[in-house]
Amino acid sequence: MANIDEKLQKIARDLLESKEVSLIIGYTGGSHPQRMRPVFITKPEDVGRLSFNRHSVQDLAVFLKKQEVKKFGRIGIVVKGCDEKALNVLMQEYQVSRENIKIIGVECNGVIRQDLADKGETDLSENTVYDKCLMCGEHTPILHDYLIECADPQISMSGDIKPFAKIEELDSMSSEEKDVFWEKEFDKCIKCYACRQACPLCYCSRCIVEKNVPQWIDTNFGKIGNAQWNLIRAYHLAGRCIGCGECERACPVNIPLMLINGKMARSIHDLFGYKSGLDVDAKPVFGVFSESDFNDFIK
Amino acid sequence: MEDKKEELAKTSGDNDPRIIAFVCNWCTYSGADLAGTSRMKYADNVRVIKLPCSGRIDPMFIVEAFKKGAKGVLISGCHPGDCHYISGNYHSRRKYAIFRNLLGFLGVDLNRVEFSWVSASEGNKWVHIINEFTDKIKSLKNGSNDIFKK
Amino acid sequence: MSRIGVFVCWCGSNIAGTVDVEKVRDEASKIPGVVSAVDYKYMCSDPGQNSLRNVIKEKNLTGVVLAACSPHMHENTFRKAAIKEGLNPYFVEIANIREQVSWVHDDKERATSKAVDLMTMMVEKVKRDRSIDDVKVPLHKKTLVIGGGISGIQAALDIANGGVEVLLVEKEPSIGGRMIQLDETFPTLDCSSCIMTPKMVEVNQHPNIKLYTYSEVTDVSGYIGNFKIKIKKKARSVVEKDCTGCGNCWNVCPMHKNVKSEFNVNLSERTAIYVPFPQAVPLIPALDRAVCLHFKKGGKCVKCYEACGPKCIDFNLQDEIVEETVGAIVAATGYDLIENSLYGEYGYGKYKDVVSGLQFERLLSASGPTEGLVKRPSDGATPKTIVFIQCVGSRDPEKGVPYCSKVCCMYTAKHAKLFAHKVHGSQSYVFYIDIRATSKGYEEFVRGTMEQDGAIYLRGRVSRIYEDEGKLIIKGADTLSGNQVEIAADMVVLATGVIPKKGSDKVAQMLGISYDKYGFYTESHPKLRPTESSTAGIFLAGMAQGPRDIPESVVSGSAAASKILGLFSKDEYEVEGTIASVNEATCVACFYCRRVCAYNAISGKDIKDRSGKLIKVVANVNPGLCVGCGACVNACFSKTIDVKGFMDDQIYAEIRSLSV
Amino acid sequence: MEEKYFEISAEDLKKFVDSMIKDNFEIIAPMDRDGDTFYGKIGKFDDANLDILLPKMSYKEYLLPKTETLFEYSFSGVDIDIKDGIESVEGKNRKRVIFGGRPCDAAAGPIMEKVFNWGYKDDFFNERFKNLTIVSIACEKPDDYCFCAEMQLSPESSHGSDLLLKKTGDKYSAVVVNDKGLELIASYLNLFKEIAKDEFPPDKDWKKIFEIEKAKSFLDKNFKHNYFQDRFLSCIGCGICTYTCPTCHCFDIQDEGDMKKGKRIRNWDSCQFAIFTLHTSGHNPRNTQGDRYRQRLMHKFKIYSEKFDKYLCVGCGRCSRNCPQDINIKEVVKDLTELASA
Repeated sequence: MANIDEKLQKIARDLLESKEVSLIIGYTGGSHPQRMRPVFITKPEDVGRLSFNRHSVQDLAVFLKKQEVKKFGRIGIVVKGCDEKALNVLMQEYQVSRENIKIIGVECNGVIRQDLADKGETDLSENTVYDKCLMCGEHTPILHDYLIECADPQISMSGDIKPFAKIEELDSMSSEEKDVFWEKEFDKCIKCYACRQACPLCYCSRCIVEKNVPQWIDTNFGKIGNAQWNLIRAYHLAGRCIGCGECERACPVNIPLMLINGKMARSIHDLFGYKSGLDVDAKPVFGVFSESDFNDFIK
Repeated sequence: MEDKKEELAKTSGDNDPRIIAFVCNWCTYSGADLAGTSRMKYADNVRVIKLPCSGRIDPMFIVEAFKKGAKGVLISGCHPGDCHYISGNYHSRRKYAIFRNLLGFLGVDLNRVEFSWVSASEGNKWVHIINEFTDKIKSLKNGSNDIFKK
Repeated sequence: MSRIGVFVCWCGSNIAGTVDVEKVRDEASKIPGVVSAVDYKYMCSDPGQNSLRNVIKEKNLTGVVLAACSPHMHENTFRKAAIKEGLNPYFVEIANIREQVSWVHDDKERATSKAVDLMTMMVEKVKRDRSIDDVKVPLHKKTLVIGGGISGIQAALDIANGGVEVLLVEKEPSIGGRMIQLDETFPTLDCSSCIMTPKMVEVNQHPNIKLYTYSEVTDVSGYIGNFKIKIKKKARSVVEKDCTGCGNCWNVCPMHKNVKSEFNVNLSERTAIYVPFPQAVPLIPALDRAVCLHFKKGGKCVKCYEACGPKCIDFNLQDEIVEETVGAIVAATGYDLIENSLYGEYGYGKYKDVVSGLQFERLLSASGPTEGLVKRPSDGATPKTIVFIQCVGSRDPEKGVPYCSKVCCMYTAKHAKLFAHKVHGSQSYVFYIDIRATSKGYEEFVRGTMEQDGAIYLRGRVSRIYEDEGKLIIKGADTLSGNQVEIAADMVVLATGVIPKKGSDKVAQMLGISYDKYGFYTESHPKLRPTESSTAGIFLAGMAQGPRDIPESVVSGSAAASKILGLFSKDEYEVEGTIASVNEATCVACFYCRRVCAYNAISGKDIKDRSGKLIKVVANVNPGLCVGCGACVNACFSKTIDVKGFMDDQIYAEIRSLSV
Repeated sequence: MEEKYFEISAEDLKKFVDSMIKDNFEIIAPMDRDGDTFYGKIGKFDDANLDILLPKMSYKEYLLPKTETLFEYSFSGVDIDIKDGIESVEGKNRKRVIFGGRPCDAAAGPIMEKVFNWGYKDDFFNERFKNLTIVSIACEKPDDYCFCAEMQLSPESSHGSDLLLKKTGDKYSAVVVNDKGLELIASYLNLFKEIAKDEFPPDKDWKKIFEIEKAKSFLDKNFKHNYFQDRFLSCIGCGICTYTCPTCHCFDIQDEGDMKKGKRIRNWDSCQFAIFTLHTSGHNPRNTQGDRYRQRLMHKFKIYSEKFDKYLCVGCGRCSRNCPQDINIKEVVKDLTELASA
């Protein structure tokens, strides 16, 4: 572990000293030993704070949308494989330019769920990581300027745990049953929009919920308002969401947002053969079309 | 509470459901006009909102129509390849396909949403689609109480 | 506060027979913001329009709703009436209570309630209408024609004759394109160069045409009326103004054995400094630096320079970039042939005497490598039997293209006919799938080839060709008789299909016009706007758009020309004001709008502070290109872009006004 | 009223709650849901989870609902019909009890009451607050995020509760703070045994790690300090801190409806949203997340205390526990006190 931190710190020091970047976004120790938090390093002498471990749950790409962070110009950022996919989408969508970013990739074999970590969990196993980690296809970040190898062993899978099994369960339900399920979930929503703020790809400077001529989304916290918000969030991320799961982790009332995101990703892949975040040069799925696109639902 | 019950009773077994149709100006609206000039008859439950192109018809309109109380929503544009604006219907088709999956996943009865391509010459198809959709909406179990139904 | 007038039309009994127009009128008068609600027998009549105008004037209306027939019928009529009273025409909305209510429903009460709904929707919409001014774009009256083939030449001449300046850009050293390569033309058998050369000369001498040969368009920006273009004049190594076209240079060029002639489709050789053919226009050679000994061997060979009287050969000439501004563009980039080597079973490339249709044209041509005598490429002998194979590559989704190349049936019939005329006692066999001869005189022409010239047409495919004792053995099927046939022939001519010119996709991308999956440029509308590209101000001509023969290519060139002359007949181009607009404060420049715009109407715009420092980039709508379809609005996540006349708040108001 | 002291066995406490439910009280208590604990309406005593330190959210929504209808309107022609929302305040004619909340949550009530009665008396808030009885249970073991002691309270504080229970072994000692508390147990007195004041377990000595006044003294003078911009670069402006906070009370007023009818509502809002202070001109006086987090600190530890003589924070630590980027307010306030000494 110390080895990783040393490497991270060396890369960061070099980047800052050579003035290749003016800011490094990384992780440092948090409120308790099982929590990590983002850290912003601007001076070479502060790089000792940088660290990475199985509790580095945050997707730091989220900070690239902040005006305060953009002001730094050239930025170095520590990313896991899943987080890096967000960078790719941000580049596809002209929000980040490759030349302004130094990607310090960290190989990752999974991060421990924060709710468990808060209760003291330190073991990395199929029972303690996020579903996204069990399905991860990008343990090594796709794009990177530096790469730090993984300290953790690969998680062994017993086969008993099926990630996102709930999606199939919901798919097999009747619309009434699904409705009951989601009504209960959305009823919890307090419209804090933390799902939006935690998402690296929700970068609009004025979100559609803040547009009031017309009022696209009801402002109330009632059944329709909450459903509308959760629907449009998922819709606007369909074909873009890279599955980092930050929305669900942030949600203070535990709405299973990754079920919806996961379902959308599956639909996009089934219908259009597209997976977001894998190819920085790909055209986004809603920026193109094919004459032979799925038409069966149209009379 | 009593009021609510009465309201429910009024809406249950809806024999006069409202259907909102979002249509493109060039094909479907003209097709609907053709049905008129040909004096074809069809169900009067539909209220048409005209837009330039199906490319302009945002899937979120469906939600607004449901919110307003429409029992069914129809979106209709030019056939693939015929779009007056070259590719508006192609771009929208992708969005509709996904949005429809999303609605279904969240528990909306997909019988309430219909999509069609109706050309300017297909007055009869327009009539058929409206009649069939209206019948389908009327036959829906009123118990289906999805998230955009008051 | 809105001051809306609602006018309910009876349309005689057409509406009033099924809809209670008085009830519609009364309901209208109850809507907040409605200051006048009237009904009238025929709103579109002169008295009807006058009453509309009177109310606009008297009540100082801010908006008008007509509950009447379809907007496709009379929207313009009423908008014009509103303009006369000084009301912006976009403050007139139509509730369609005839085509979509009274004519399609029977129950009067229910039809009336629907009519009230539609009227109410339009009242809410008109309340949210904004004044829209149509956009006027100044026109730079100059035209760029890309491609110096027959369709480009035709367009250039028509436009130039109409008094408009034309820049004609041709990639090759000479104009003339494919047509000048052809021998005689179907169905009249007039000689191609006889009818083509005068046109080429006319182009060269026309005061309104500036000819750029050996040149390419490298950059196009801007929009209708105002395209900024860059033309690269490739270094010709010959000072054009001094060259007399005497030919001394190419006559002394030592490189006369190694370079295949493009013009003769590899059937002969050309020199390094060359004109593609004797009648080239301009008759100025170009030096092919890729093969010239001077450039390959460090400047040793200067034979052409020494032979040149006016000393106009300059090895140091550089590519030159010419910048121009034009108001319209014609894309006439032409075609290529499908690669014959895709058909190994026909032996093209393996057997010298298997040639393409275009090569056979050169073998027939008096200006060709055999001076018009039909000779086998292998040994120069005169062939007695030729097998023609149609649909090579065409109508073949597996290996070639699924479409019909349109010209092959006719040119094959022509080939067989000319062969019979030139080699007496010869025999042609034609393998075909269908004969498509649909224009004037075409069917008779094909009949003539069969009946007078004795060509034997066999319906079927050739499965294999091989060589045996100096003969080509063709094995095929005659599906009409059901027999396998085997023919020993001296030559085989493949009626190769056509594909878009190599690189035409790059041109399309530069122009921002769309093309189909084969690379043919797509028209704005296949029936009603067949000349226009998807981008305003850019027109299409010739084979670049799809397979067509010479008359059709000429027609399309003239059509493009007439469209441009029509466009330039005014000083400004007027576009409907119902176009998209961007809220620059909230745009984050994700450019999904640009991705879905079929009209190239969206570009990036830099927002700078007072000191000139870039603050951010936002999407920007080009009013000359935007047609107001609204695909961008659907693509915009934050609803930062909206389309005038169909704004989001208007749609929402329409929905929310309904009684459900 | 003078405080009264009682004792009740764990078994009788269950009876007490179940009887109240039977008697048509609405009981709001910590309940398990999706692996976490939230306040919610319980159907029986056993639904409640009294072992958890703190539910994830506070019970603020029972004082200030997430969405509240102020009035409804409908049009008939140009006539407008208006219905006052106060008529339908839920709980108005119903007895609602928050049971098993913690002293920090209870202390939030009187803090909020001040702002909703500062000049304008907010009937909606008052109506709810009046009908709410608060039965809290003292904490035995606060966690590292807690800092109620620093906020002039304690894990055993009865401030804001009508009835406070302290667990001692398998029974509870209870202090009835006021008439409302007494009224609540009046019908169930048979379950309670009155005890003398000195039989009631005394408060422990809770250690503080900083002096809040010191933080205020820093805030008083350092509005433009770089600390705010640097420290809160990691804030993503999600607003979870304000939404889970028992004392944050900002709301936004919106009209919702169509051409026929509609309503004016007020919704929870958050100073952490960029749009919160965004002007129509495009200017935003709190332009950075640093500005916005500073505002939260200023409001909690300086502005509010100057106006109402109370800090707008009860030290529950929810904002730290729930922060997706692990911004820990206890550390932050400690930083402020250290900066003040520096």
